[in-house]
Amino acid sequence: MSQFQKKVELVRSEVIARDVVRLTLNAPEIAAAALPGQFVMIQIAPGKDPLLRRPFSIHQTSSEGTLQILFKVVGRGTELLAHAKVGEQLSLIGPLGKGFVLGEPGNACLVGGGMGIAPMLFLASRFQQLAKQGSAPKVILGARNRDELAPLIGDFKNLGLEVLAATDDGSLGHHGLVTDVLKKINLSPDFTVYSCGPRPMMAAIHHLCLKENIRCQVSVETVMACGMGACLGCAVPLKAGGYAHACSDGPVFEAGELLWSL
Amino acid sequence: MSQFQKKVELVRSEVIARDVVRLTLNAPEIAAAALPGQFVMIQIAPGKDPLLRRPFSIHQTSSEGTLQILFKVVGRGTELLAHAKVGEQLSLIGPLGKGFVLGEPGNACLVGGGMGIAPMLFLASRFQQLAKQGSAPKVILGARNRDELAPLIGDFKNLGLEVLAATDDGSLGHHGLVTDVLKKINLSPDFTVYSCGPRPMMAAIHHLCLKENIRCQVSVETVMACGMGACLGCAVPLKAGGYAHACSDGPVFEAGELLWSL
Amino acid sequence: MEPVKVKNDEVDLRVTIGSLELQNPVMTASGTFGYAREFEDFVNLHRLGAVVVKGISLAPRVGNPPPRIVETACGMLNAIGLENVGVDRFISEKMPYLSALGIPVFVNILGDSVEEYSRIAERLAQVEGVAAIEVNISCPNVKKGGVAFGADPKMAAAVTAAVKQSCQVPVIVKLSPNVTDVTLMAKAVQEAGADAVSLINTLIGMAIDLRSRRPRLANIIGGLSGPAIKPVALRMVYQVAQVVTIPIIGIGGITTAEDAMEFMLAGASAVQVGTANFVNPRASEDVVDGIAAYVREQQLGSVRDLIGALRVG
Amino acid sequence: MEPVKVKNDEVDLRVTIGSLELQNPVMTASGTFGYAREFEDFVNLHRLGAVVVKGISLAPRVGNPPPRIVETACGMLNAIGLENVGVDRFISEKMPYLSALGIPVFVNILGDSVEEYSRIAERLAQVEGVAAIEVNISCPNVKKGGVAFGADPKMAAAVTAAVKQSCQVPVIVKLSPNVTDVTLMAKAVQEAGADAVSLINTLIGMAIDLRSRRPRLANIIGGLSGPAIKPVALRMVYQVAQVVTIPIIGIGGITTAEDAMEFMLAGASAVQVGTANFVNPRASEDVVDGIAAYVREQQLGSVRDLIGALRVG
Ligand SMILES: Cc1cc2nc3c(=O)[nH]c(=O)nc-3n(C[C@H](O)[C@H](O)[C@H](O)COP(=O)(O)OP(=O)(O)OC[C@H]3O[C@@H](n4cnc5c(N)ncnc54)[C@H](O)[C@@H]3O)c2cc1C
Ligand SMILES: Cc1cc2nc3c(=O)[nH]c(=O)nc-3n(C[C@H](O)[C@H](O)[C@H](O)COP(=O)(O)OP(=O)(O)OC[C@H]3O[C@@H](n4cnc5c(N)ncnc54)[C@H](O)[C@@H]3O)c2cc1C
Ligand SMILES: Cc1cc2nc3c(=O)[nH]c(=O)nc-3n(C[C@H](O)[C@H](O)[C@H](O)COP(=O)(O)O)c2cc1C
Ligand SMILES: Cc1cc2nc3c(=O)[nH]c(=O)nc-3n(C[C@H](O)[C@H](O)[C@H](O)COP(=O)(O)O)c2cc1C
Ligand code: FES
Ligand code: FES
Repeated sequence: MSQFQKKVELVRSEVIARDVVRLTLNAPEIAAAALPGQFVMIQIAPGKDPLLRRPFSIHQTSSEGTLQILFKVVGRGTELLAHAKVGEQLSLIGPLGKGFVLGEPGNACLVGGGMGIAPMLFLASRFQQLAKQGSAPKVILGARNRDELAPLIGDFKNLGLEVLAATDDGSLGHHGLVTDVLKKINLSPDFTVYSCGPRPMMAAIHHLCLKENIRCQVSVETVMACGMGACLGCAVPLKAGGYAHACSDGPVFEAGELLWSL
Repeated sequence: MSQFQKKVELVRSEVIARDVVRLTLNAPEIAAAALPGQFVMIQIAPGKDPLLRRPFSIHQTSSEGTLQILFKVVGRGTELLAHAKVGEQLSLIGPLGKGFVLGEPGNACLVGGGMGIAPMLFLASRFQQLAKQGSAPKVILGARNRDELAPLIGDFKNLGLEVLAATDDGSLGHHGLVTDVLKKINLSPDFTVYSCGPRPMMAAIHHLCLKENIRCQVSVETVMACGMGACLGCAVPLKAGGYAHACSDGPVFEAGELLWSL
Repeated sequence: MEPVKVKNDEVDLRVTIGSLELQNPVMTASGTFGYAREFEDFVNLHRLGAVVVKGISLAPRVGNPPPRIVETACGMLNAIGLENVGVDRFISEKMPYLSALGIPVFVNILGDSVEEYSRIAERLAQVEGVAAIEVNISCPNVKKGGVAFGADPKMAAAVTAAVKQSCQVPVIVKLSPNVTDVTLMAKAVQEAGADAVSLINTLIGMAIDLRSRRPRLANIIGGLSGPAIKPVALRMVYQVAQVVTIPIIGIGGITTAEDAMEFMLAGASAVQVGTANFVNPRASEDVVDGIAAYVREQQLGSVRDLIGALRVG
Repeated sequence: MEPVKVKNDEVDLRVTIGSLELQNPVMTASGTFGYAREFEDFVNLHRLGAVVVKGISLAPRVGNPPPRIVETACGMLNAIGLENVGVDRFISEKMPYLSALGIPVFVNILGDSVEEYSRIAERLAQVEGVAAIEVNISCPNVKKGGVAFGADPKMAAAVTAAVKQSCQVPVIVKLSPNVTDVTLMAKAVQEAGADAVSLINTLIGMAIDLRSRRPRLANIIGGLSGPAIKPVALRMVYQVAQVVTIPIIGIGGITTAEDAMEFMLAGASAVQVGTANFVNPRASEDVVDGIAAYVREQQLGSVRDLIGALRVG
C-alpha cells in the first residue's frame, strides 16, 4: 500500500450547485493507487491558519492521472478551497484509509446521500469496469433537491448506470428518503449495500439491512488531524466496545461492527 | 484629524524592480485626508496568520481618490501582498501618524534611500503644489542599482523635478551614498532636509545637518502592532531619555530629538 | 404585554459586575486600547460596556527598550514594560476625556509592592468617573525577590485586600495564567474581597531570531496574546467559574462576537477585547453588534442567559 | 588537513542525550508519529535522530469518546485519552518493526501511580531496541486525588527516581507547561536522577461550540499543541536551560528547521517535531535537511555549536 504526499495542480474547478464544488486535480500517483472509498487529505492554506488538512473522499479518477473531489462548503476550510484558482498547487496526501470491499457488481447496491455521493461515483465506475454484460450495480442517490442531485446523476448515466433518485422536496425522483427507495426495491440477501451519507441515513440503512439480512458497508466521517493512523483522533465507537480509527481502520466499515446508538 | 478603516479595491499592481512592488488602491477618504509622511496599516490576510497589519508610507495620492504604496518584499507579509490580485479588497487603516512639517519648497531638500523613496514622491508632489515659479525642492535618491532607481526617477521627472541619483554600484548617478551627494550640493542653513531610508543613512544625514546647522526631519521605521498609539510597541529612544512612539509622535521626527547612538 | 424597551437595539445586553450595571458585556482590554481616545474615529465609544485603560503606576514609567513587540503564530508577544504616564498625569490628562464619554471607565493599576497598589487606588478613589479598578497582579513583587503577585495566592490576596480598603469602587483582580492552578488564585482573591476577577493576562513567551541569534524582544521574554491563547483562556474561565461566585470577565484572543459568547457560556459575565483591536480597531463595537444580533435572532430574554450556560455531559 | 567525513551529508549533526549519541537532534514527539510505521511512505525513518512512540501504559487503554480533536487558531486541542495498546502488545506488535529501523527508539510511558510507571519501565528495560524511556508526567496521580505528577516537584521526583531504578537506559522526564515555575520541576527531576528533560507537553485548553452550547471535545478539556504554543515552549526551554546541567529536548510548535534551531539556541540539545507531522508528514525529515543545510552554509563545526548559543544583552 503506497501513500504519497504531493503538490498537485488544480486543473478545473466547477460549481455543481449552490455551495457544492468539484475540483479536478492532476495527481497521477495518487489517482493510480486509489481505491473506491479511500480519501485524500488536502492542505487548505500555505500559512498556519487553518492549520490542519481536510479529508475528502476520492470522487473519481481518470486514466490520465486526474483525481476529483466533490465537496460542500460548510466552514472556513471548504470556503477557502472553493475559491482555489485553476493553476494553483495544492498539497495532497493519499490515497488514505481502507476503501469498500468490492463484491459482485450485479449484487451491489450503492446508496449515497448528500455529499456521501462523492465516493459513490468512483465506486460505481470501478464496478462497471469489473461488471460482465448486464450485471450493473443498483444506484440510489439522495439530496435536498433537484439542483443538488441532477448534475451528479449525469455522471452515473455516463457510466451507463440508471439512478434511483430521492429528494427531500420531491423536485426529482422519490419525494422522501433514500431508505424508502431501498425498501421498495426489495434486495435479496445476496446483495451488499455500499453506503455513504449523513449518519442518520446510514443508521437507517444499517437497520434495514440488518432486518433483511443484507451485508452493509458504510463510509463514516469524523474529525481528523493526520488521516494516517498517527494521532488517534478519529475514534469511531465499536459495538464490541472501544474504538476503531476512521482513517486507518476505515473510513469504510461493516455497518454491524459499529455502535449506532449514540 | 480623521482616520478611516476601509476595505479598498486594489486597482493596479506593478513590479517596479526585482522584489519591489507598487500597489494602487482606490481609497478616496484616506487619500483625501493624507499628508506626506503619513502611513497606512494594511491587513495582509483574511485569516489569523499573519495576524498583524503591516505599515507602509503613503507613496502617492491622486485627486481621483487613489492611493499608492511602494514596497520591497522582505518577509511573509510583503510576499503575500506582492501577490494580491487586482480587484481584491484590502483592509486599510489611515492616514496614520504625523507627517513632515512642510517649509519653503525652494528651501527643501528631499533625501530618500531604498524604500525610503516611497514617502518622498508624495512629499515632492505636495511641495510642487505649494511652489511658486522656479522654487522647486532638491531631490536626492539612492538605491542599490539603476534597476531599482530608474523607474522611480521618472515619477519625480513627471512632477517637473530633477533628481540627483546615487547608486551603490554606480550604475546610475553618483557611485556611492546619498550623503556624498548631499555634501556636494552645499545647502545653506535656511534649508530643511527631509529624509527617509535605512537607519545608517539617516544617522549620517543627521550628523551632516547637525554640522551644517541645517534642520533635518527623518521618517523612522519600527515594528508596529496597532499604528495608532494604543499598544506602545513602537518605541523610539529619545535623546532626552525615554521613548517616543513612531506611530503617533512620528513616524517623522526632528532628527535632533532622537537618540542615534544605538 | 408591551415589550420593554432596552438599550442596544432593543435587546437586553445588560450585565452586572459588582455594584455596576453595564449596558453590555463588552470592554476593551488594558494596554490594547490606549486611553480610548485613540479609537474615537473607529469606534462609537459610547456603545461599549466599559473601557479599561492602560495599566497605571504611581510614578510614570518609560517602559522597555525596543523591540517591544513581535508577531507569533496567530498571536503576538509584547514587552512594553508597563510604560505609562503615572497616576497623576493620568488623572489630569486622560480622565477628563474618559469621564466625558459617559461609559464606565475601569482603571488598570500595577505596582511593585502592596503599598504602591493601595496608594494608586487611594488616589483614584477620589476621582470622578473611575467606575472600577482592575488590579494587574502579573507584576513582580520587588520585595519578594521579583516573584509575580499573581503567582502566589497569599500575595494576590494581600494586594486585593489592600486595594479594597483603599477605595469604594468595585475591585476586579486580573489573574495571571502562568500558574499551576488558577482556581486557587481566584478563590484567594475572592476571599480577600475582590468584586470580580478578570482573566487571562498574557502567557509568558519568547521569540528568537535565528539570523542574529538574539531574542526578538529586547526584554528577552514577553507576554503572549491573541487568538493563539484563546483555548487556554477559555479553559481557565471555565475552571474558575466552577469555584467562585463573583463575576468573571473573560479575556484572551477574543476577536468576534462568537468568541465572546463562548467565554460567556464558559462562565464569564463580561469580556474584554484585546489584541484584536490592533487588527480591527472596530473589533470591540463589532463584538457588541454581533452579540446583539445573536441575542435577537435566538430570541434570548437577555444576554445573561448565556452566562455559564455551557451544556456538559 | 583532510576534512573529516561525518554522517548526514558530511556535516556534524550528532548530539548527546545521556549516554546516547544521536546522529542528529531531530526526533518525533510522542503521540504525533504513531509507532513510526505509519510514516514509512513519507519519511526515510533511518534519517531521524530518534523516534518517540505514543505513550504506553501497563494495561491497554481505549481512550476518550469522540470528538477527540479540534482545530484552534494555529493549533489544535487533543483529548485522545492516552489510548494505547499497553506495554505487552507494544513489545510484541510494535517493537519488532521499530527495532529493525536501526535508529534509537524512545518509549514514552505513562501511569496512574508511581508503581505503574516503574512496572512499565521494568518491562521495557528488558526489551532489545528500547534506547531510552521518556516519562510523561502530565498524567493524573489517582492516589493523590488526580493532581498531575507534573504539577508537583515531589511527585515528579518520585516518579523519576522510581523509573530510574527500574531500568538501565537513559530516562528523560517530559515536563508539563501547566505550572507556575517550570524550573522547579526541572531541578526536581534532575536531582531525582533524570538523564534529560523534554519540554513542553501540551497546554491545557478548551473549545466551545456556540451553536450546540457544548464543549467541542467530549472530554471538555484537552491539550493545546502546534505553532500557537511555540513562544511558551521556547521561553520554558530557555528558563530551564539556565538551571539544569542535563540535556534538554525542546518541543512545542516546531514546524521548520528554523524553529528547531531557535530551540537549540535557547538551550535544547535536541528537539521533537509534533503536530507538524499531521500537516506535513515529511516534517521531521525536512527539519533534518534544513538543519544540515544551515550547518553547512554557516560553516559551523557542529550543530552542537548552536546549543545555548543565544546572545543576550
Ligand atoms: C474520510 C472523510 C471523507 C470526507 N469526504 C468528503 C467529501 O467527499 N465531500 C465533502 O463535502 N465532505 C467530505 N468530508 C467532510 C469534510 O472533511 C468536512 O466537511 C471538512 O473538513 C470541513 O472543513 P471546513 O474547514 O470547511 O469546516 P470547519 O470550519 O472545520 O467545520 C465546519 C463544520 O463542519 C464540521 N466538520 C469539520 N470537520 C469535519 C469532518 N472531518 N467531518 C465531519 N464534519 C466536520 C464541524 O464540526 C463544523 O460543524 C469527509 C470527511 C472525512 C472524514
Ligand atoms: C511607518 C512605516 C512606514 C513604512 N513604509 C514602508 C514603505 O513605504 N515601503 C516598504 O517597503 N516598507 C515600509 N515599511 C516597512 C514595512 O512595514 C516592513 O517591511 C513590513 O512590515 C515587513 O513585513 P513582512 O511580513 O514582509 O516581514 P516580516 O516577515 O514581518 O519581517 C521580515 C523582516 O523585516 C523586519 N520588519 C518587520 N516589520 C518591520 C517594520 N515594521 N519595520 C521595519 N522592519 C520590519 C523584520 O524584523 C524581519 O527582519 C514601513 C514601516 C513603517 C513603520
Ligand atoms: C501590547 C499589550 C499591552 C498590554 N498591557 C497591559 C497592561 O498594562 N495591564 C494589563 O493588565 N494587561 C495588559 N495587557 C494584557 C491584555 O489586557 C490582555 O489580558 C491580553 O492581551 C490577553 O487578551 P488578548 O488575547 O485579547 O489580547 C497588554 C496586552 C498587550 C498585547
Ligand atoms: C494527538 C496528540 C497526542 C499526544 N500524545 C502524547 C502522549 O501520548 N504522550 C506524551 O508525552 N505527549 C503526547 N502529546 C504531546 C506531544 O508529544 C507534544 O509534547 C506536544 O504536542 C507539543 O508539541 P507540538 O506543538 O510540536 O505538537 C500528544 C500530542 C498530540 C497532538
Ligand atoms: S486522523 Fe489521525 S489517527 Fe485517524
Ligand atoms: S504601533 Fe501601537 S503604539 Fe505605535
